[in-house]
Amino acid sequence: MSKEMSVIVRTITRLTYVLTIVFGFYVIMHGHLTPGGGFQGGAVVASAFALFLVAFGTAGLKGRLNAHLLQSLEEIGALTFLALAFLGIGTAFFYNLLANSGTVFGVSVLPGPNPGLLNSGGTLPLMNWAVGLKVMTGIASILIAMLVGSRKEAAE
Amino acid sequence: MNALATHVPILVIATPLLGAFAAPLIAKLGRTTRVAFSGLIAGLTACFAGLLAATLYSAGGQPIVYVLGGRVPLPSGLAVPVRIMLEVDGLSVFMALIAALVGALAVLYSVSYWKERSGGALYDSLLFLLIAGVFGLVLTGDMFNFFVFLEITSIAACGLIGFRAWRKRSSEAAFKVMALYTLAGLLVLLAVGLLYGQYGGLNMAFLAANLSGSMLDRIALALLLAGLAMKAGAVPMHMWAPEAYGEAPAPVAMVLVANSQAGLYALFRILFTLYGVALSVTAIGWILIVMAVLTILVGVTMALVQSDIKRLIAFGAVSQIGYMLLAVGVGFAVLATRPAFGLAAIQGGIFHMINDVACIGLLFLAAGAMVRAAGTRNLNAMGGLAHDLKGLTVLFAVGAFALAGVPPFNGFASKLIIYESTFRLSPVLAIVAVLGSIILLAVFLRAFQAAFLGPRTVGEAGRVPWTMTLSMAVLASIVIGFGLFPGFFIDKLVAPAANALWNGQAAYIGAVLGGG
Amino acid sequence: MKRALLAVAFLLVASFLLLAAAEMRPFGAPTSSVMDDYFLGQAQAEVAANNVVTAVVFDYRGFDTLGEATVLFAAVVGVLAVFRRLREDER
Amino acid sequence: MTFVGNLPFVVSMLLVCLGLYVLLFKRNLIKMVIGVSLVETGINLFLVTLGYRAGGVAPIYTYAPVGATQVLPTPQALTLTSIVIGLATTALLLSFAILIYRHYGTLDVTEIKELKG
Repeated sequence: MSKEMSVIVRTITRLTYVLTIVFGFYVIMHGHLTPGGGFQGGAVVASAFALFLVAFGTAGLKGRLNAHLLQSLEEIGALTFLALAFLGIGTAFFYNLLANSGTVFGVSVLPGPNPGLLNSGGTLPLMNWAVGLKVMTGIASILIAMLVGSRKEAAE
Repeated sequence: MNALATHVPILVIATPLLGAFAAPLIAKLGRTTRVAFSGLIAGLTACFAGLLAATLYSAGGQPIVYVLGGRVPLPSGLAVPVRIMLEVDGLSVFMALIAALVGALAVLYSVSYWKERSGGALYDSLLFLLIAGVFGLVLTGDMFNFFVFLEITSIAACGLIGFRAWRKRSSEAAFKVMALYTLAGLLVLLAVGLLYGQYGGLNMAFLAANLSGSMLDRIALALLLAGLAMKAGAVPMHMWAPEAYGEAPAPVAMVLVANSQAGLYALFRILFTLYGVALSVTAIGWILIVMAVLTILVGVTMALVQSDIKRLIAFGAVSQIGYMLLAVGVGFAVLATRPAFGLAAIQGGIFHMINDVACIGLLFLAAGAMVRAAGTRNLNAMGGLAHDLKGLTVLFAVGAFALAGVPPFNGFASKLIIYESTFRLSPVLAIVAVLGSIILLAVFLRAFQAAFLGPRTVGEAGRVPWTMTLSMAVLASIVIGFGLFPGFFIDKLVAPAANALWNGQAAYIGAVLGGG
Repeated sequence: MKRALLAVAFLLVASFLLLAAAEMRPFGAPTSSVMDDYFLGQAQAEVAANNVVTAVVFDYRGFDTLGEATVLFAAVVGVLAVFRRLREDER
Repeated sequence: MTFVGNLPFVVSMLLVCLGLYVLLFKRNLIKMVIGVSLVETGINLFLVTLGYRAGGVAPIYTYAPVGATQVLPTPQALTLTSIVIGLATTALLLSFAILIYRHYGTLDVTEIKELKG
């Protein structure tokens, strides 16, 4: 699938993949308020990337992205997640230090159904971002590696 | 210092994880930095594991509970633990020490072993993931968390088994092992789901306190038994083991032995701590014993006909899993009446774990050096290695004799306890165990003769680098030390672990739920 | 022979699983929900998150999520490792 | 012991059995991966059905109906975790299938030496 697909697929992809990415980021950002979270949003972004790869092939990346660059980003996501977990080590590993602290992401919420506040949840939104970055880059690098790997086989 | 001792259970797991996440980034700074970083992480992990053991033993062997993300095990007024916990008792710490030893030596050995190969950073990363997974398996006190770590070890192990992608057999073995490991993990997950559906909790201590022995509990036990026996490589679910040990790079094969033992550990934990005497222990004990006898016999007979040195050792490793299962199965079968030989059998089985990892590990590492020197894995094509590789010859001989249970090495020390205690339940079992050892001795004498004696075939080119020799020497000193002073080590290391199984259930539950 | 053996094992496992499903408590009526009611009641006060599932995933059972992220990381490293560029002498 | 009241459990177990059947009796590597995937899906379904409370809504307070029963959140968290784990295993299995195809030019198990057993 290294070749481009037909003009219909390419046009539709150009129209939709940016929207899909935006929606994925929305899901990550509102993970502590609405259905979804880092994993789901990251998977949505990765699916946009998969669509792009199907439509344009690896040639469409123009050498700007490769599996190893994406994997480095994934490591940064994983390290951030680990660091956030270490943040609460004063009490215990994974202790939610920022929740109800009044600082960043530290607003308390009222019990019961309510519209929700973006600035709540303590370390949860940060972890959502870390995991979101990890999942989107991780799946993307798997996709590229497998595409390149199966193409090499075809060339032999 | 005090704060460090409080948090040391999580640090043991988090340090290799940090190493795994950071290894490919660090590797961009050059090879020297990468090696130094790996050494640092491996050393730090071993130190933390040692500190954990010191903390536990100085507290008199009472289980340590570490609550992730909270201060106390139970929120006030609640009878169910809501957070994930690590629970460390004598047996967990014993397994953690094995994992720390194996992990540190595998990293040390890999420095030279993997020097001429591609993908060093990815290899380091996967190795650390495997080690972190084994630590997680043995330290966690939560059923679902256990499943997660089971999958970490499976995926990291299969990545390493398939690492030599240019070999046809590597990718085949990796596919097969991955499919079977995944199936094992899914059986465990299904059992966890069944238990959660009944009791609304996932904590092992909570489940142990509440299990009623209903039909569903028994189905869950059957699923767990099947899944974990598959993970440990016991017959009839052993078909992945020779492929995995044979195709994995030598140091990884050694870590995989510890990984299989972690599966065995989980089996014991679930039988003794989770279910305990709520079951008909005699029936389950005899199922274990039958599986163990089959494992011993199949392992040694298959080892007889191998001509590939690594597969030969792999079948030896399978048979040793049988010895541990046999001893602990005997201990479980008599759990209701608790005669003294039951505890002795469990001690023998647990002592055999560390002895097995030492001598099988030594043999795998030696085989790695032999294959590297001779350029072939076929025993018929090898020969005369003793002319140029005198140190390696001695090391291989030590490992082989220890594995076959020849005095004064450590294999004899633990197998003697196993023979004596299983004899008390049924003489047939002891006879099978002795027979297995004798066949194993024959197997390794033949292998030794084929590989080391005879006319010279390799020159100075096959010299073993010092890091490889050093890691083998450490294992050999353990083999000899544990063989010469078994009483000391049984007293210090094995007895707390065996007691945790034999009569530790109440303490394990009490540490989380209070009361006791 | 081998297939017959497999078929017997398969039928055994399948009947076991269906028996388990039939033995379960009725659908829609959990027998014990103390832990989950605690999550539903306390997530907003303790974690300040409206999405209780996210609160469970990242706070109460955060360690599982770290493990899960690790599994994904391991898979990525494994896939990159098997498709890596090999050296000349390794082909 | 009833099959009718427990229909969701029975259906998810049936899915697991189907997956096992594919895994044990099909001779194509890709089909075996599909079998593993099916077993995973069945177990995920089973986990999620465990958490259902009759008449419950999603355990999310944002714009939730006041006073409604909510379903149990833990099984959903467990399912999320096991879905990601399933994705990781499937990716790795498929990579090995690609490698085997590259070596042998076939995906048929009976033609591949090691996997015959």
